[in-house]
Amino acid sequence: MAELPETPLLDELEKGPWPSFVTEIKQAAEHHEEARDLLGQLERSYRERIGHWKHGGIVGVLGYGGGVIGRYSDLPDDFPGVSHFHTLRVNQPAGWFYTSKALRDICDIWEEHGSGLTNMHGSTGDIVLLGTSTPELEPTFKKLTEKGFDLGGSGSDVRTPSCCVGPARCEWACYDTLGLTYDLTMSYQDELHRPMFPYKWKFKMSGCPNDCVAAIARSDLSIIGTWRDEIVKDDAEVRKYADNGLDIFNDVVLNCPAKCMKWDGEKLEIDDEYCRKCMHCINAMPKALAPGKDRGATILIGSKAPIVEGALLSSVLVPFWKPEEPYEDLKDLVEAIWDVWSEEGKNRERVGEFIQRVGMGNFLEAIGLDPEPEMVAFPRENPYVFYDLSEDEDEDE
Amino acid sequence: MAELPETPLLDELEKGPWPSFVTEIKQAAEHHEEARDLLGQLERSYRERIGHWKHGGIVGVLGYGGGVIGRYSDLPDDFPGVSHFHTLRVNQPAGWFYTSKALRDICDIWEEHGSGLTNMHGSTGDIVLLGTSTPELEPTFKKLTEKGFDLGGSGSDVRTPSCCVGPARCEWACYDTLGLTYDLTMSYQDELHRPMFPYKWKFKMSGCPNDCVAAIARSDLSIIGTWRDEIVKDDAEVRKYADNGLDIFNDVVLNCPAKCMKWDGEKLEIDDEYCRKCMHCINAMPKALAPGKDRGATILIGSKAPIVEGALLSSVLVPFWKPEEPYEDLKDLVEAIWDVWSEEGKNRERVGEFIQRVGMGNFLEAIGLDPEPEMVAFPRENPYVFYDLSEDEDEDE
Amino acid sequence: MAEKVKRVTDIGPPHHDKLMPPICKENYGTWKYHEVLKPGVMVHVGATGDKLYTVRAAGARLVSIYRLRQFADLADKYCDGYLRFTSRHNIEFLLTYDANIDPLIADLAAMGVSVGGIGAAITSIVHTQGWVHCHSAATDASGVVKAVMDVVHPYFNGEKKLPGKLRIALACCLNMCGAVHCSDIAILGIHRKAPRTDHTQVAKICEIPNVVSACPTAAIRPTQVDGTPSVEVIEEQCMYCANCFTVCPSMPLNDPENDGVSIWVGGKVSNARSEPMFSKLAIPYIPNNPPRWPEVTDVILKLVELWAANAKPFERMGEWINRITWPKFFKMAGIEFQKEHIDDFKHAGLTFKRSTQIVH
Amino acid sequence: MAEKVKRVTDIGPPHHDKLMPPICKENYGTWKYHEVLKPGVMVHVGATGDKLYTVRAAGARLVSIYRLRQFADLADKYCDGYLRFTSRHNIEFLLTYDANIDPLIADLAAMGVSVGGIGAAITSIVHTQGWVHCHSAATDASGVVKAVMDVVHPYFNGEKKLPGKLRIALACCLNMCGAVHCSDIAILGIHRKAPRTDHTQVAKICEIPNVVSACPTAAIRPTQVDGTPSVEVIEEQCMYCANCFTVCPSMPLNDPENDGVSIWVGGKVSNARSEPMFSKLAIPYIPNNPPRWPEVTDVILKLVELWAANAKPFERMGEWINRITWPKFFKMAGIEFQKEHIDDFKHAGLTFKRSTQIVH
Ligand code: SRM
Ligand code: SRM
Ligand code: SRM
Ligand code: SRM
Ligand code: SF4
Ligand code: SF4
Ligand code: SF4
Ligand code: SF4
Ligand code: SF4
Ligand code: SF4
Ligand code: SF4
Ligand code: SF4
Repeated sequence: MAELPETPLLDELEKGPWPSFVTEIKQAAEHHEEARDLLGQLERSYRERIGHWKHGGIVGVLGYGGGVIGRYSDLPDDFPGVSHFHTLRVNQPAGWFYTSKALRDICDIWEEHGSGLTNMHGSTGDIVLLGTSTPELEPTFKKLTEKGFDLGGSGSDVRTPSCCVGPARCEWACYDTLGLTYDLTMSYQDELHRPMFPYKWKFKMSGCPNDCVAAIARSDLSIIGTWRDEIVKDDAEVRKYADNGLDIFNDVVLNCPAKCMKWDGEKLEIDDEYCRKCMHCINAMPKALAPGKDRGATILIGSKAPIVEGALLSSVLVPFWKPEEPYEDLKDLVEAIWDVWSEEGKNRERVGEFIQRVGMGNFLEAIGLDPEPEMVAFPRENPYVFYDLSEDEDEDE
Repeated sequence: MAELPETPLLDELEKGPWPSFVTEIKQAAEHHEEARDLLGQLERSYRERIGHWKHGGIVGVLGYGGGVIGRYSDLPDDFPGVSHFHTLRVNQPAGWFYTSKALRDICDIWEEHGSGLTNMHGSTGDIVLLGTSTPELEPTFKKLTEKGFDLGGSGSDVRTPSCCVGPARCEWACYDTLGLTYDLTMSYQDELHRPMFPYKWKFKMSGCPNDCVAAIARSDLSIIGTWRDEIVKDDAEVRKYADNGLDIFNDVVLNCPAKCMKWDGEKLEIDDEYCRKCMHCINAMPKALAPGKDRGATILIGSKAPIVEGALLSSVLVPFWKPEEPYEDLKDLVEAIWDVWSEEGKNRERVGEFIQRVGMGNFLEAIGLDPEPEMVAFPRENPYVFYDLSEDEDEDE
Repeated sequence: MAEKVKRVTDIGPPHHDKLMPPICKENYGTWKYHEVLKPGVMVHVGATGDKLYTVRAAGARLVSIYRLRQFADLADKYCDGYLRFTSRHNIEFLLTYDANIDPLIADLAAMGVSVGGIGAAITSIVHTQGWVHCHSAATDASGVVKAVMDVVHPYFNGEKKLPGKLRIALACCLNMCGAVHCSDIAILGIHRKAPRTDHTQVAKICEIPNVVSACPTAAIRPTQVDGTPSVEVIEEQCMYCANCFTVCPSMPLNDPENDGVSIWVGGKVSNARSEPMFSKLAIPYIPNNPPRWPEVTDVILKLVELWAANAKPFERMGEWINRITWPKFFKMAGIEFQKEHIDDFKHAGLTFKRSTQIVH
Repeated sequence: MAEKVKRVTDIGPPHHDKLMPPICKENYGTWKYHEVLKPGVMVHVGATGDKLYTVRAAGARLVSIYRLRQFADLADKYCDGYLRFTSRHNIEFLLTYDANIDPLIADLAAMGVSVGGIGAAITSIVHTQGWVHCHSAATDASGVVKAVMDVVHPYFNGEKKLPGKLRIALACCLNMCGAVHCSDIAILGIHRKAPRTDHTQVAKICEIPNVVSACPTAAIRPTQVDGTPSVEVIEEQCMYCANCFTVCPSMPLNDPENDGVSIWVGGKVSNARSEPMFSKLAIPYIPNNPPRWPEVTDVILKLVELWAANAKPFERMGEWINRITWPKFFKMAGIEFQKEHIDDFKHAGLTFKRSTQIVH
């Protein structure tokens, strides 16, 4: 291999306590021309303060419409190692669990076929294999499937669903986030690999309202655990927290958004009838409090980044859902939504934008859900109501 | 006079403890044909569940473009007394103060020239003289001016400014609401009487953030008293409130939106640096607390009812203004706004809608005010920023 | 022109100084505090110890000059001739001698006028013209107001207690002259059928471009009917705001079968505790049922009682609902949640529930 | 077609059951509670008393396979071969034997990898590709992230304490792949010049109607240039979102002089206490200053310190600012408020201050 290029600017980023991506690239550059030329081109970007990638072309593996992001250098003569520098998105295991063996499998494949660089993980959640050339795509894919891995999504398809660690390691998981994630990923392999929608579709699963995968902010369907009975409370443990210095009144009671708690210095009272299941009191006292026993999830719809109509947070679609394998009710709902959105959605219109355009009431009618007050933060403030007189007449009969 | 018509439906509204407008109309009907036929037509409306007025025509007094609302019955043959039934809007005295003499002056004029019916007052604040015929308009106007009264606004003009009772009877008035109201009314007589704007313009003045004339909800320019130093506090009186049963912690401290108060059962502490001047603690303990001594007003702009673009609340334009006669700074501001809005506003576009259409930043530039963080509840959430590179270059120099 | 010169114009209203009791002038801007003495009666105390007693009497707002003269008489008898009206159309007698309070109240009672509305109470209803004077009205104003005030009267005169102030307002059409958009409880007259266009008249009386641009939902298009220019209303896009009618008399919407009122809750104006809030839709439609609108008075009384029983001290209707959440309010009030409750106008997306904070 | 049949496709990922440590399977869904033992180390306790220790190691996210193999070795050495990654790209070693904790941490330290990020701490920065892989980037991602994490490192490894969690995210362009729109502090790459249209290419490579409709502000119009169909950008209406570039490579915006980053604050995702919130604009523009973006790291450190010094326990950045109000925040942070801070997009009116509740 040729020597590493001079990178005085990037070298600055090897200093300091945080792990350095420059060190990582250099490590890979010892063995991979792609990584070496990436280093060179990146130094150039740092000097010129501009990226040196061309707008991606369409590349991929046979029969799949997504999963590979095509990328080409605009300085191919200077940096031939990155003249092609495509990325493969690979479905991560639910909860990002690995054995050392599985991890090594991936490393071995990528040592042979790519730059030796990865993102663990991409911000959708995939294993991102960073940079290879077109001829390497099929062989990489073949090796991946041999080891039990498959590609993720890109383009107007379902993206790899992702979830929080949930019941595997968290006492607050209100449903099986990993199980549902795996099930949806397997059920929608076709939709994942073969773009068929107006735009992308993301599923994210969090086990409780803490929402440790940021589902409410970045998934078209956000399934977030919750409960509907009383918080489980151990009074003795509450007192221990107080004894150990937790200021229960100021830091817990006053932070309750429902203002439904009382603390007299001895006993904590929670008026569960008004509790909003926000998690705060439980977060503050994990040994003393826990979500109730009647657990399930809230299903929310429509979050996304700003392009085109502005960023959205997901909003409530099903206030409380009891997840039960094989989740047929959820899949019926999802498919009803996909039908309507595929039929009526505009090109590059995410489902959240679609709902805003057609109106939530109309959308609910189209997918066959009844309006519920939990779907809105508050009822309309403007008097511009479309009255459906036919209904009134029905009632009169 | 003819007998009163049969009004079996309206008669029902003479029952019950609240003063009855039907009784009022009957009282007037004893002496006024207009009132008698109003009674008849109204009974008909009650029977048929529909109003019987035609879309108003343009009537008025000489040289004025507003102040009279033309109104004609659509049943003139049945109810000739209301075939014309125009209303005069009359500037109320600031704070709605009257001597018995002034009140009788108005009664006498309206006994001679109208239906004998009034609204004390209309919801903009005017004295509303309810119902007369076209030939009576000039004579009524003449008599009114003889007694020192003048017409209010209607159409695309300034409407009669109105204000809370303020310093005349309220300990919380942070500026002279009545003085400013009178001054603005007098300064803008021309704009009040001769429509010249894209649409109507309302001024409302409240002496403190309790906003007893609902200025923030229904005036294009809302001037609401406030202060910027410490709340004046009498600790002994605070303790008396506690002794007399006020739950200072729950009902005062916990209701403070700034969460800037402390109560240890003995002494109330207020961290004025964070106080939002909401008035709540003062309202709860008027003998113990009072607005600070550095008093003035916040100027807000743009509230209105829903037509066309949806209802608006006024929003902050000048966070803190020191009102000083003759209020030239305020008038300069108002006139700058009128210039821009008259020039660029669309027909029937209230100033609040206008600002939303052109953008607050552009509006501020046009009227020559600097942006201040108090003008927004929070800065923008979307990244769709129009960067003004010329400024940057200025800074670089 | 000669005529014009002689006429007195642009004189504005009389200066308030001439109409204000001397005690107000003397203590102008230096009042110290006030206390509520009993329902409808309060005292303001000045820096020098001066005391001004206010007796607030129920105002019907639509008053005859004969009634006004009675008030003037009472002012002369008890208040040196001074009185005022409030921003919500009540009458305030301004007394300096406290012994006059009870006789005044007795005289008012004899006239059928009660006192109240001060402090944590219901005061009179800000409202509009209705069938008494306006061409736009989808309901009457004064009649509904009278019927409602009759049922909530114990909350006006202090017979029954409340946690805080509660403001009711009524507007007889979407123009909302009663500014009902920020009231604890609002009653709003509504149409529910698209305008009936008189195609023979439109071009004659109205400016077609103005009519087209008046429509908030772009439901109006220029068209030709029998060779005459007119406008066409796309009925599915019309939400009956009547703004077209405001600019064009040939497009009336009034309709006895389908007009009625809607009920809105949770708005406020003051900046105390919480910021001002708009009212929100509670009940999309109640038919007009004159003379006493029993369905309306029932539901309002129920809402007042629900709030009174559940709110904390000082908590306004909207503050209470925000604390318990809207779904809980719908359940407690027994109101069915319908498609109409979901906003679908310009900023609708911002009303969607973007959180899992739900009271299950 | 024969080819296609032979290929294995649509198999999805390996099932997590095969990759999870036995203790996780045995206690699946029955964990009782957890405790933070020290910075970067926590224990989860199961119903039966089982204990699972987690050591969280700093993740650069852009990692080479050589580093991954080192992690695999450590997992073999201390964790029976089990490890996981977090939703914010850290590495979690899953131990059942507490005596292994300190040796593991020592080995990590020797590799230059610190542990931390658990509890009231700053954890790693969710971010994107930047100049490493994306054609759209207005700034680099990994470099800025490394520079920022270096300065806030004492808040990662527990040397310095914080009132609550603080999440930083970075996206290198308005596509916001880092989903920075709900972060306590967000760093967002921005362009500031309208696209440079290559008129000879547009019609060849792009679909003009798609290009026109891609623009959120309707700044793009179809046109003809030298007889070829192309598009015209009305520069005053362009806010540089690059959405046109996404659908049409002939409209690049990258520009070394004018690209840079903006800083946003006060967003959150969790439903704890307050509902999820969007981040808001704090600093409209900081030029790209590689390799270490000192202006960016300075301001972020300052914001973190300001919040740390003033927030109450548990109070996230946005919750703290909401309590003290935004104007106060601008004052305390010494940030000049400019026109850019005022929203002028679709729902702008709802961001105006519609109350007198002001901290003067
Ligand atoms: C690789 C990744 C960033 C990363 O470094 O982690 C990424 C990279 C790109 N994203 Fe993304 N997005 C990635 C996660 C996201 C996320 C976060 C998420 O999924 O949780 C978002 C925000 C959430 C959302 O979906 O709204 C996101 C919102 C976008 C958007 C804006 C979509 C919108 O509706 O607003 C675009 C633009 C587009 O689709 O044309 C985009 C487009 C792109 C493209 C394909 C560029 C383009 O214009 O076509 C980027 C390719 C970069 C490259 O060269 O590799 N990317 N993108 C992430 C995927 C890795 C993975 O599969 O795990
Ligand atoms: C008389 C009065 C109602 C009352 O009974 O008190 C009234 C009556 C009318 N208003 Fe009003 N408005 C009255 C106060 C208001 C208020 C309240 C206020 O001023 O505080 C508002 C809401 C605040 C605002 O200005 O937005 C109000 C908002 C409207 C609107 C909607 C304006 C908008 O921008 O949304 C219209 C429609 C229009 O202007 O075409 C309107 C139009 C009308 C018209 C002229 C009807 C029309 O379509 O042309 C009504 C004449 C009724 C009649 O026959 O007498 N009126 N109008 C009030 C004036 C009395 C007075 O001068 O004191
Ligand atoms: C007389 C009047 C002003 C005027 O110039 O006419 C007035 C007078 C007073 N108001 Fe008011 N307010 C008056 C309309 C209003 C309005 C406007 C409205 O209702 O349309 C508001 C805003 C209502 C809203 O928020 O929707 C208003 C919100 C307040 C508040 C804040 C209440 C709250 O907690 O939100 C206070 C403070 C309090 O009551 O503790 C207040 C307090 C007061 C005090 C105590 C001020 C004082 O120290 O003198 C006065 C008598 C108390 C009372 O009525 O309870 N006044 N007050 C108005 C009487 C109307 C009536 O006949 O009932
Ligand atoms: C490991 C991880 C889930 C995963 O599947 O990977 C995780 C794990 C835990 N989270 Fe989380 N959270 C994880 C990302 C998140 C995210 C997502 C994000 O940051 O993008 C959030 C939402 C952040 C936001 O609101 O912007 C998140 C918001 C929380 C909260 C709510 C904090 C708050 O007060 O707002 C808690 C409760 C707490 O900390 O008291 C929590 C609590 C926890 C607990 C204590 C749950 C438990 O009992 O096991 C876990 C360890 C504590 C810790 O890190 O402090 N976790 N947590 C993620 C670790 C990321 C990292 O490497 O640092
Ligand atoms: S979202 Fe809830 S269940 Fe999932 S890891 Fe976070 S705290 Fe645990
Ligand atoms: S979970 Fe949240 S809303 Fe429920 S009691 Fe605890 S702090 Fe209050
Ligand atoms: S607004 Fe303030 S100053 Fe005016 S009357 Fe009401 S409480 Fe007094
Ligand atoms: S005026 Fe309002 S914000 Fe200020 S201390 Fe009193 S209650 Fe708090
Ligand atoms: S609210 Fe409508 S109907 Fe009532 S007075 Fe105003 S314009 Fe007329
Ligand atoms: S009533 Fe309103 S929505 Fe209907 S056509 Fe007329 S202006 Fe348009
Ligand atoms: S945020 Fe923009 S520049 Fe960064 S990876 Fe995503 S699309 Fe590319
Ligand atoms: S950069 Fe955005 S705003 Fe500018 S022309 Fe392109 S799409 Fe429109």
